[in-house]
Amino acid sequence: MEDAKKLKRLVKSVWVFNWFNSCGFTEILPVVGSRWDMERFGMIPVASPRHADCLIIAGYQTEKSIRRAQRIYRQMPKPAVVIGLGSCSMSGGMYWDSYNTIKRLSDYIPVDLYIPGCPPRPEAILKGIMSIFREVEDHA
Amino acid sequence: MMEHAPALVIAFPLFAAFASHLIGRLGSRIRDIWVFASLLLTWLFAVFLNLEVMQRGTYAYTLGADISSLASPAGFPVRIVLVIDGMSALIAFMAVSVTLASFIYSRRFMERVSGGGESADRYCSLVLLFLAGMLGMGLTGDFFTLFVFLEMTSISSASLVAFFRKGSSFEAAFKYMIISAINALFLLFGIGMIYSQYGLLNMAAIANEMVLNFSFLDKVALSLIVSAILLKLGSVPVHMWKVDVYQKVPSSVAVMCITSSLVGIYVLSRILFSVFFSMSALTGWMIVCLGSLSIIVGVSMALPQKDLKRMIAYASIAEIGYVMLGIGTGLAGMSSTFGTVALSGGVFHIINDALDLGLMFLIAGAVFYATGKTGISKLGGIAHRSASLSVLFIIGMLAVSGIPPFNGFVSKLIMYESVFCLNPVLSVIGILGSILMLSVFVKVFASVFLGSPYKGKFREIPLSMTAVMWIFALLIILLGLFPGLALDGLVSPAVEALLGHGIYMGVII
Amino acid sequence: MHEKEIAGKIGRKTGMKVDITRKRRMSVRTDSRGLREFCVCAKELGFGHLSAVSVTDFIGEGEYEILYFLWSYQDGLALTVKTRIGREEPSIDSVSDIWGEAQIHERELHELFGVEFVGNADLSELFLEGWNQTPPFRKDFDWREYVRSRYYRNEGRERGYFEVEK
Amino acid sequence: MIMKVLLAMVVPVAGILIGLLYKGIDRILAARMQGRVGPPLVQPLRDVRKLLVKENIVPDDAVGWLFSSMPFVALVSVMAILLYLPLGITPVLEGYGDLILVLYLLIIPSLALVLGGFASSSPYASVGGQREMVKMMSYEFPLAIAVISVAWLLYSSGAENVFSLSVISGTHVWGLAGIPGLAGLAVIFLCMLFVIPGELGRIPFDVSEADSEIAGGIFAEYSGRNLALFYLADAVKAVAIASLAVALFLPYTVSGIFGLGGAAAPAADFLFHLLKVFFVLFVSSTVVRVVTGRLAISRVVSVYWKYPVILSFLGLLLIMGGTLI
Amino acid sequence: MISTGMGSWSPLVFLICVAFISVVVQIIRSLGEGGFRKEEDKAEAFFSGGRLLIKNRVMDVYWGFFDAMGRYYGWMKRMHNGIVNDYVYWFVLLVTVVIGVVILL
Repeated sequence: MEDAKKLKRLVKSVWVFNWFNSCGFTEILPVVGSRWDMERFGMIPVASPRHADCLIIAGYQTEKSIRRAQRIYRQMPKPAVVIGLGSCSMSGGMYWDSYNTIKRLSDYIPVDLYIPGCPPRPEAILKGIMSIFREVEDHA
Repeated sequence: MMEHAPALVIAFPLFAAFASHLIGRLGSRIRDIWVFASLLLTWLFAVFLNLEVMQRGTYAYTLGADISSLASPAGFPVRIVLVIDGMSALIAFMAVSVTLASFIYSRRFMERVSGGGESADRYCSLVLLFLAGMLGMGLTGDFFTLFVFLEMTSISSASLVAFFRKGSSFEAAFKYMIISAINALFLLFGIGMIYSQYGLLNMAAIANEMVLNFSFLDKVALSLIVSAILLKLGSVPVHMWKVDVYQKVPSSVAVMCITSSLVGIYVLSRILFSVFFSMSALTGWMIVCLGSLSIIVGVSMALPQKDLKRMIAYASIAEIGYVMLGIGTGLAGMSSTFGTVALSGGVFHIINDALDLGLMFLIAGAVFYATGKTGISKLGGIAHRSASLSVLFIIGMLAVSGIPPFNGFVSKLIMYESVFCLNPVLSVIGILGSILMLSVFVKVFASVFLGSPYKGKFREIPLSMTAVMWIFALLIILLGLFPGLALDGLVSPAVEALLGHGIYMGVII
Repeated sequence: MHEKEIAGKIGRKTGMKVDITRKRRMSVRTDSRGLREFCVCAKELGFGHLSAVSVTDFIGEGEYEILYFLWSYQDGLALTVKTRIGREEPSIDSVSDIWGEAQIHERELHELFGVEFVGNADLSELFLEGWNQTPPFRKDFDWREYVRSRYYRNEGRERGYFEVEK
Repeated sequence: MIMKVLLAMVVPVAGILIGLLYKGIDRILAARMQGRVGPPLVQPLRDVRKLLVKENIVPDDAVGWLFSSMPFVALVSVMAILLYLPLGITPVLEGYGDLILVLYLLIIPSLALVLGGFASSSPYASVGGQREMVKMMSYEFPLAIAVISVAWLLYSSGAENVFSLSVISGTHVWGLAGIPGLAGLAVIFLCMLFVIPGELGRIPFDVSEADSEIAGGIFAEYSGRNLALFYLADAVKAVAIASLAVALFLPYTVSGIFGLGGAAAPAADFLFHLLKVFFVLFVSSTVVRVVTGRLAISRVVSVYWKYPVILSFLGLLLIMGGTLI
Repeated sequence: MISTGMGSWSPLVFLICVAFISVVVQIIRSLGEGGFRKEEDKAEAFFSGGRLLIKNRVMDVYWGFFDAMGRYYGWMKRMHNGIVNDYVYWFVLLVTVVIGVVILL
């Protein structure tokens, strides 16, 4: 079953694994909460990368934590999607000149989608995820 | 030759036991063949006994009388009389087959563990003595030979407990000796009281006398004998010695110890059903209460154990509790329909229990053979090294805890639905007991077999041991799928034999 | 008034001059060799809690100043113990056996300042996995240069983004 | 006979679909209670289809054959239970199995879960497996008392063949033993409802798949196809345990009232049975799931062995008393 | 097929149904993706990104149960202390109970 057809099924029920160790966590909570409710799109937060389809890397990553994040990404069953949340994953954000944080997430993990913002509002997160849905629909 | 089968079944293992020491001088191969041949012959005798009983029903065999069926030449029986009926033939058959299987299993097991030669001779003769004692207890018709054979089993199994000549196994054997001494003492007290009153030793004759005058002294004698046998069985208040003994005894002998407890249950039911049947309602309730206590204590104490064999020993106490539940209800509801159903459940559970826990002990022995350890915390990940052991363990685990397709479920189903009529709480205890039993063995399976691969030296398990284990497993599956065979063939004649105390007395008088 | 009484008590016991910086704050200056012995006496006098251990890098005088912030529950007083050690091979006796919580503080200072705490159970790396440069919190560590070479130069990013005139 | 064979083929598969339907309704209602919109009704089906597409990872240290066979065993045994249960109509395998068999068959899926978890060599899974085993030990006690006391009520009121499920679902249990019997039965029905979330591993008792504490618990290492089978097994198990509770305590049929005959009667009964199962599941697992938080494992044991056991023994005594008068 | 007056149980019918259902489940199972593409440490046990230093061993099993049943197990440990003369005291207790029950009732 080639990838596009798989992604079409994947999009209907995306199980999210959050790898957040900074501001990202405070932004993911309202998305799971009642007001923005990501479960209407079939997305539920899961606890183990084995169940996950979408890995959300939220916030800055230090040298130590990016190695764990890489292992987590490798342990996820493919086809999987990686979302870099916030400007810290895009360009290091306010830690742009820190000796310990990495500056761009895609140097370490293949990232499918960046959501700008420091931290990004829940609407931005939902809009970003919707764009994945639309992109998959257009391809199929 | 064949009509002397009952006597030969007991005499032959005795002779083989002493002969095997002599033949051992010639060479261990020859001694193995000799012991195997004698066991096979006894097995054939036992099978013949069963066929004979199926054909002729209950019959007696007096030792030393010119016409074997002449039970009582001068009014009351002087000689030793062996009474063979459905139940005793079944027990004899079971004892011999388990001993045969455990002997085949123990050939390679003993070589690695105790290094052949002189000690192997001792092992063989002790095992044969143990078998002769069990058969004697199973077939006798009078109290005193019962006492003699009980002594024989105690002494031979005590020396088997001390077989490994290590400090702790001496301590366990010493405890066992004290327990069997007390057991023999109280049993002899009871028999002496009865003998002083009736001047008789033959069970059926005593039962016949007792129907008329049942005095206070008989009640005391009954309670002494019953508590002595309960001690031999290891029901709840007096079960602790069994755990220490089963931990130290070599695994192949542990299977025989389970069978000796089941022979003890046979003796208990023989006495309560055929001799003191007038007190059956009272003793039935007592056995039921002790049985349910055994289930609760046995299973709940098996959970926190750290040693594999101790855990299976506690599980065997719980299984004895199940059998006592079945037989006690059979006693309490002797006249009603649910009584007979419960009794058939209990007797069928004797067979299942011997198979399931026997398989468990054999697997524990195989694990000890392969890794040299029985502590649960030191073992782990053996499933990676031998898949057949883990499949065997799964079958044994599901069978012991009574999960549907296997034989444990059939006997437990029969028991729950009949014990239920006596008192619903007993079925509740039974169901709870089986779920706790399942979690005991899941704990063993998880910590010994699963987890990351076992690092230590893992010696390959020889074919003879795996073959015996697989025979046990196939029997378990067979009994599970076709319970009708065992129920009609073996269990119902045994149940009729136990309930029909009239026939039992008629044979002798 | 309350502080003077305690300061006097410490002075008598340890012979160190204790000056009271402000209400309920006291500080003592000892040399690195007498530190452990002073800490033991301080603990006996009720300073059972060590809130933090920190290091200040006086690059001009070529010395590290190590500060131990103690707190006494009985008297509700804070005491700061200051010592000075050389900057080149900084090493001092560990106080982790007096106050258990000192172990993790000392481990962090070892990683960030390179101070060798003799007697600490575990000084392995804490936040910076695989760090082979000079300890980052030292003043002579040029972190801008490190960041430029580590993250920005080799990918040929647009020059102006990181240039900051000195 | 042909009808029976046909039903034997249809019922297990229907069980899966009904189970997924209930899971969907359950998630929507739980969301609406939290003021959320909640997923579409077919979301569980979508989840299963997605899981089937994903890779099926088997960890290195795991015992491969056990790890992959346990989901299979779990789903097969749960679907087998449906054949023995009276889903409105008489059970498909009417004379071939009884109440004790169903009680023991309910153990196999949790046992398969535990063995699968232990076989997967992950520390989270072995902690989850132990917790699941302890939870099983604790909820089995009140469940056994409830089941046995209903059978005792039938036995003492003179019914024949008491343990067979068609007899149990045939008799109207509530009025049999007078007022004390009614009170006792109500208490026992309460305990049964209290056992259902434990059996299904719903929120107050999801100690073995606790997401926040042990990262997915038993399912930590399962992915793709194996996880889909466990997902289906959990869905069908909800239907099985709920229809057991309905068979024991709510055996009323609708076809009598509407006077339907012929083919319509079993269909109406089946639909009414689904309604009752939905009611039981809603009361016992959805509401409880939204309202309470997770219990610590030692609390689970004391919660199940203190209150429900005393209550159900009290219920049993009341029933015994009721039948004597 | 055995029936115990109260209920009945037939293992063969059970096996036939289980066999049939396992065919159905195998069909469902075959719809799914069987294997996975091996990668560097994809099949390593998931330990929140870290490497499992001590290999997974099942220890201190059923802690919850023993913690909840603490009093019962304390009493049980005292009872099973392994001293022979305590076994004999238990036996004497058993004899008195049995004699009491048999004679009084």
